[in-house]
Amino acid sequence: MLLLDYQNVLIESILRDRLAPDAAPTSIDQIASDFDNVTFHISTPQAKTKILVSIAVKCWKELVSYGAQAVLEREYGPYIVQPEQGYDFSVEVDLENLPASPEEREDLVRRVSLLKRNAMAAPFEQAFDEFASLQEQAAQYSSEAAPQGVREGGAVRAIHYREEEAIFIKASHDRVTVIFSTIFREETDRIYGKIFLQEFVDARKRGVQNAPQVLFRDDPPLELQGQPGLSAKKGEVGYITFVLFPRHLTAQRREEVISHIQTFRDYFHYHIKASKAYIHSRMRRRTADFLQVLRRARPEAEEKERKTASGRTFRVQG
Amino acid sequence: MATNINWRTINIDALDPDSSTNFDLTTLTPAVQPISTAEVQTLSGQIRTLVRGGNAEGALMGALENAPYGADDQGKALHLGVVTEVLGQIRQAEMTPILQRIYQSDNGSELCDTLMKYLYKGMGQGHPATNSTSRNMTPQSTGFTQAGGRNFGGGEGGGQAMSVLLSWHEKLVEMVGPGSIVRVMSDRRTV
Amino acid sequence: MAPPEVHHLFHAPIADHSFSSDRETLAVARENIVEIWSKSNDAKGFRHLDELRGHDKTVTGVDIAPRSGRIVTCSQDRNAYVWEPTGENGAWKPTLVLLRINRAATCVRWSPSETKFAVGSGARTIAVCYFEEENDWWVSKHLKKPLRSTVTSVAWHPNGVLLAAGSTDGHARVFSAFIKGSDARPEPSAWGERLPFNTVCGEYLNPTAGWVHDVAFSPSGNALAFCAHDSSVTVVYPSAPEQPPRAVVSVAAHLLPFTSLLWSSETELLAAGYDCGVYRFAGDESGWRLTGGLEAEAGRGGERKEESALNMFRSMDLKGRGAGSADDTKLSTVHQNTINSLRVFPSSQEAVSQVTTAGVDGRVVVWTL
Amino acid sequence: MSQSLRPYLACVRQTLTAALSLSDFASQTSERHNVPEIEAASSPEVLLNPLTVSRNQEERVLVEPSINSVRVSIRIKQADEIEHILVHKFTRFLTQRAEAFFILRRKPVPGYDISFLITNFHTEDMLKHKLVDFIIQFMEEVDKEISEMKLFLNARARFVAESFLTPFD
Repeated sequence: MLLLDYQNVLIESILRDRLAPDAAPTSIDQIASDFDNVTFHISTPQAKTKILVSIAVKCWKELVSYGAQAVLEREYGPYIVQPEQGYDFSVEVDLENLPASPEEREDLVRRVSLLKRNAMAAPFEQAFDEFASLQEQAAQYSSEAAPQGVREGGAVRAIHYREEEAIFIKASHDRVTVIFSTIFREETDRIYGKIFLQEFVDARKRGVQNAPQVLFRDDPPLELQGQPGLSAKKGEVGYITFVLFPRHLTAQRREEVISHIQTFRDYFHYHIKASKAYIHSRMRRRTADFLQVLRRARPEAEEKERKTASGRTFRVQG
Repeated sequence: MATNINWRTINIDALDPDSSTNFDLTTLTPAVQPISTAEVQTLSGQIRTLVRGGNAEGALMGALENAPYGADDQGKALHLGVVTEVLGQIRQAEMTPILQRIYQSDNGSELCDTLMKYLYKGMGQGHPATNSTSRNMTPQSTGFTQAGGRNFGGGEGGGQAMSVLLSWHEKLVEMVGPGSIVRVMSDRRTV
Repeated sequence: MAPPEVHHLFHAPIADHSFSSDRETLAVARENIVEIWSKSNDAKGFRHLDELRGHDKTVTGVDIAPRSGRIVTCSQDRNAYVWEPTGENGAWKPTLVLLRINRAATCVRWSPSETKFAVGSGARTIAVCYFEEENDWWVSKHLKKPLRSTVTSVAWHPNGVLLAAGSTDGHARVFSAFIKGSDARPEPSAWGERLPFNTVCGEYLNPTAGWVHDVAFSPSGNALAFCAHDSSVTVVYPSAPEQPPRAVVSVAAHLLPFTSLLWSSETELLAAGYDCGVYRFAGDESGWRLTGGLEAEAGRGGERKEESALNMFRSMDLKGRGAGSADDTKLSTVHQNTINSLRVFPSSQEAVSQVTTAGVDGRVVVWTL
Repeated sequence: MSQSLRPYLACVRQTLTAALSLSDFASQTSERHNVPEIEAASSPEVLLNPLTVSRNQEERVLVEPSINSVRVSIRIKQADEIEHILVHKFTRFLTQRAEAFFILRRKPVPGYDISFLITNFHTEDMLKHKLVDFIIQFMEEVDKEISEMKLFLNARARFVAESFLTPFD
C-alpha cells in the first residue's frame, strides 16, 4: 500500500460488482470523492441497468483547452453521454449492452475507474507529443542554429487542479519538465517535506539511476517566469520539478509514466501525514514512559497507609 | 499622563523602602572591596607570566587567591578569562594532584570553592541566545536550500572548552563534595 | 554502639518534633495538626494518641515544656497556641497567644524557665511571649531590630534571658529577651552586663551570607553555634560586652547544608540536614572539624526482607529494575529524606547521651551517642 | 554513553542534588501565602545564584535555586532543522501534559526548550534523589528519542522516494 492506485477504487468495485455475470441489477446513487477535490457521481437515473458515472474536476476548462475532450473520446467513445447536471463529463454503462468477453468487460471497468487519470492526462499527452515534434525538428539543427521556438521549447501548460496548487508542464526538444507547486500548511510539513524531497533528489545517485531528475526550491523556477497567479508567500509554497528524459517519453512507457507522475503530490503529502502521525504516537508512548519514571520517585506510601472506601485513613496500629 | 496610570498594576512593594522586595543584597558582602579593571588587568598579567614560566599551578593558586569579588563585570570577565586559560593549560592527569595540593593549603577549602565558582561561571559564558531572539524560528527565506536562522552547524561550538571545565568539575566534586556547589549558589561574593 | 531506634510514623514531613521529659510522649508537627504519640506498652514503638487541631496552615514549630508538660505550637497561619493537659482523659486545652505578627510563624521554643517562649516569624520579628496573670492570657513583646528577613530559628541561653536567632538575611544574632517583672536579672557574662529588652548582644554574618538554618548556645552558654545554607557550621566565642568576639570558627563541610544542630558537650556539636544523616563536629576556640557521622558509627544493620514474587514483579514494573538488582529507591541512610529537626533526647543525666531526629520522610529516630 | 555526555550529566546530577535542598518557606510579602520564591522573586535574599552546566553552545542546563523552589531549564541538542522541529514538537507535547508531570513548568524559560519547577512540596512528596534521577534520565532519553525519530524520518523518506521513482527506472 505504499504507492497510490491510479484508478478510483470505489468506482472499480461498484462496476465490477454490477458487471459480474450473475449480478442482479440494483439502483445506485453514490457520490465518491477522489484526490484533488475531484467528485464522482455513480447513479442509475433512468434504469437499474444503466449506470451513469460523472466526474467534476476543478480545472476542467483548462483540461479541455489542453485536449481533454479528444483524449476522453478516444478512451470512452461510445459510452460518452451528455454531461450530468453539475458535472463536467459523464459516461454511461448499459448492463444490457456489455462487451461479450470477460476481458473486455474487465477492461471497461478499468477504463471507467481511470476517469480522473484520463481527464488529467490530456496536457501530459500534448506535451509528450510536442516533445516528439521538437525533438524531430531539433535533429535538423546544430544546437546554436536552432530556431528560438525549438531551443526554448513549447509553452507551459498549467493545471490549477487544487485551490492553491498547480501542475506545470513544459516540453523541450530533449525533455519534458513537470513542476508541482505545493503548499506546506505548517512548519512541520515543510521540514518533513524537505527531508522527503532531499531523498527524491538523492535517489538518482543511489541506484535508481534512470529515474527522472528531481529538483526542489521554494521560489518559482525559471520555467515558470511570467506565469500568473504564483503565490508570493515564501516558505509555504514549494516547487518540485521532475525532468522526464526521452527514455520516459517513449510510446510504450507513456501511459504508465503519466499515471504515475499524476499521483506524486498526493503520495508525497500522504507520507508526510503518515510520518507525522507515527512521530506523534511515538511521543505519546515516550511520554508515558517518562511518567512511569517520575512515578518511581514516590515513596511507597500506599503500603503503609490504606484508605477506606469513604476516604478515611487508617493505620496499622502498633 | 496621570490618567494613563493603571493603579492596579503598580507594584507597591517596590515603592516601600521597608518592603522585603527591597532587600539590599550588597549589605551581605561588607568585606568586598571595589577593585578597578586596571588592577585586575595587572593581576592577569602577573598570572600569565607565571603560566608562561611553566608554573600553571602557581598561576591557578594566584588567580584563586586574588579573585576580584569587588570588580565590575568587565573586570570579572577579564579574570574569568585568565582562570579558564590557566585551567586549559593543565593536563588531565595533573588535575587531581594539583587540586589536592590546593585543598590542603591554608584556606584550601575556600580556594576550592572559588574554583568551583569559576567553573560554573565559565560554563555560563557565551550563550548569546539566552538574551537574544536568535532562537526564534522564522520561516526561512532559503526554504529548501539549507537550514538558516539558527546556527545549527555551530551546535558543538565551545564543546572543547566546556569539556575541560566539566573535567575539572568532576575532579573537584570528588574532593569537596556537594557542599562546595551549595556554597557557589549561596555565596553573595560572586566571580 | 547501639543501632538507631527508628520509628516510621507516617508518609508526611515532620516539620518539628519534641519529646516530653519522661520520653513517654512525642509531639510531631504534621501539616496543619500536631500529633501526639505515646510510647506503647510493649516498649517498642509509639502509637498515635491524640491530635491537636486548631492551626489552619502548616505547623512549623512544636515544643513541650519539660516540667509543666505544656505544649507550644506555631504555624504559618501566624498563630501560636499553648496547649495544657487538663488531666481529664488526656484532653488538651488550647490558649491562643497574641503574637501580633502579620506573616508566618516559623519556629518556637520555651525558655528554660518555662515562663516564656520565643516565636520567630516571617514578619522579621521575634515575638517573646509571656503570661499576663491579671488578664489571663499570653502576650508578646517584639524583637524587631536589626532583623531584616524571616527568622528561621530561635534558641535560648541557659540563663533564660539571652535569645539567639538565625535568619534568612544570613545573620545569627543574640538578643536580650529580658521581661521585666518576670525574669530575674541575669549574671553578667561575655554577652553583656546590663540587658534591657532588645539589646543586641551579638550579630554575626555568615561568611557566604547564606541563610542561617539553626542556632544553639553551648551548654555553658559561652559559645554560640549556627549552621547555614552553605553547608557550614560556625562557632562564635564572645570576649566581652560590646567587643568583637574572641574567636569565630567556621567549618565548610563537603556535605549538603545542615538544617539543625545541637551541642552534645562544650567541645562537640551534632548537625543534621539535607544529607539525611547526623554528623559530629569536634573542636574548641582554636578550631573545629567534622569528625564523622552517627550512621557510620552505628554500622547499618541491614536486614533484607524476603521479597514475594508479586512484589518483585510490581517493582520491576513500577521501578524499572530487574529481579535481583539492588534497591536503588532506598537511600543508604536511616532517614530517607531531609532531617528537619535534631534535638536532645530528654534524660535525667546532665550529659547528652541520646539525641532524636525527625525528617521529611515521617521518621523519628533515636540515636545513642 | 558518549565520552562528553557522561561528565555533563554527572555535573547536572551534582548540581541538582545541591540545589534541591529546599525548605518550607512562607512568603514574606504576601500574608498567609506560600509560593515558589524563584517564580515570585519578591525576596532577593532567598534567591540563590543561578548555575549553568554546559556541554557546548547548544546543550546546557540552567539551575535557578531558591529557598523553597528550583527552576531547571534544559536546552536540548538540535543539530539541524529536523532536530529542532522534533524537539519543539516533543517538548510541546510534554508541556501540554504538565498536569500529569507536576514538576513540569508550562512555559520554558527563554533560551531553553523545557523547564521544570520543583518546589519543597515535590521534594517532600517524592524522594529527592529519584527526582534527580528523573531529570537525568529525561535528558538522556530525549536526546536518544530525537535522534531515533530523525533516523526513522530519513529512512522512511528514502524508502518513499525510491518506491516512487523506481517505476520510472
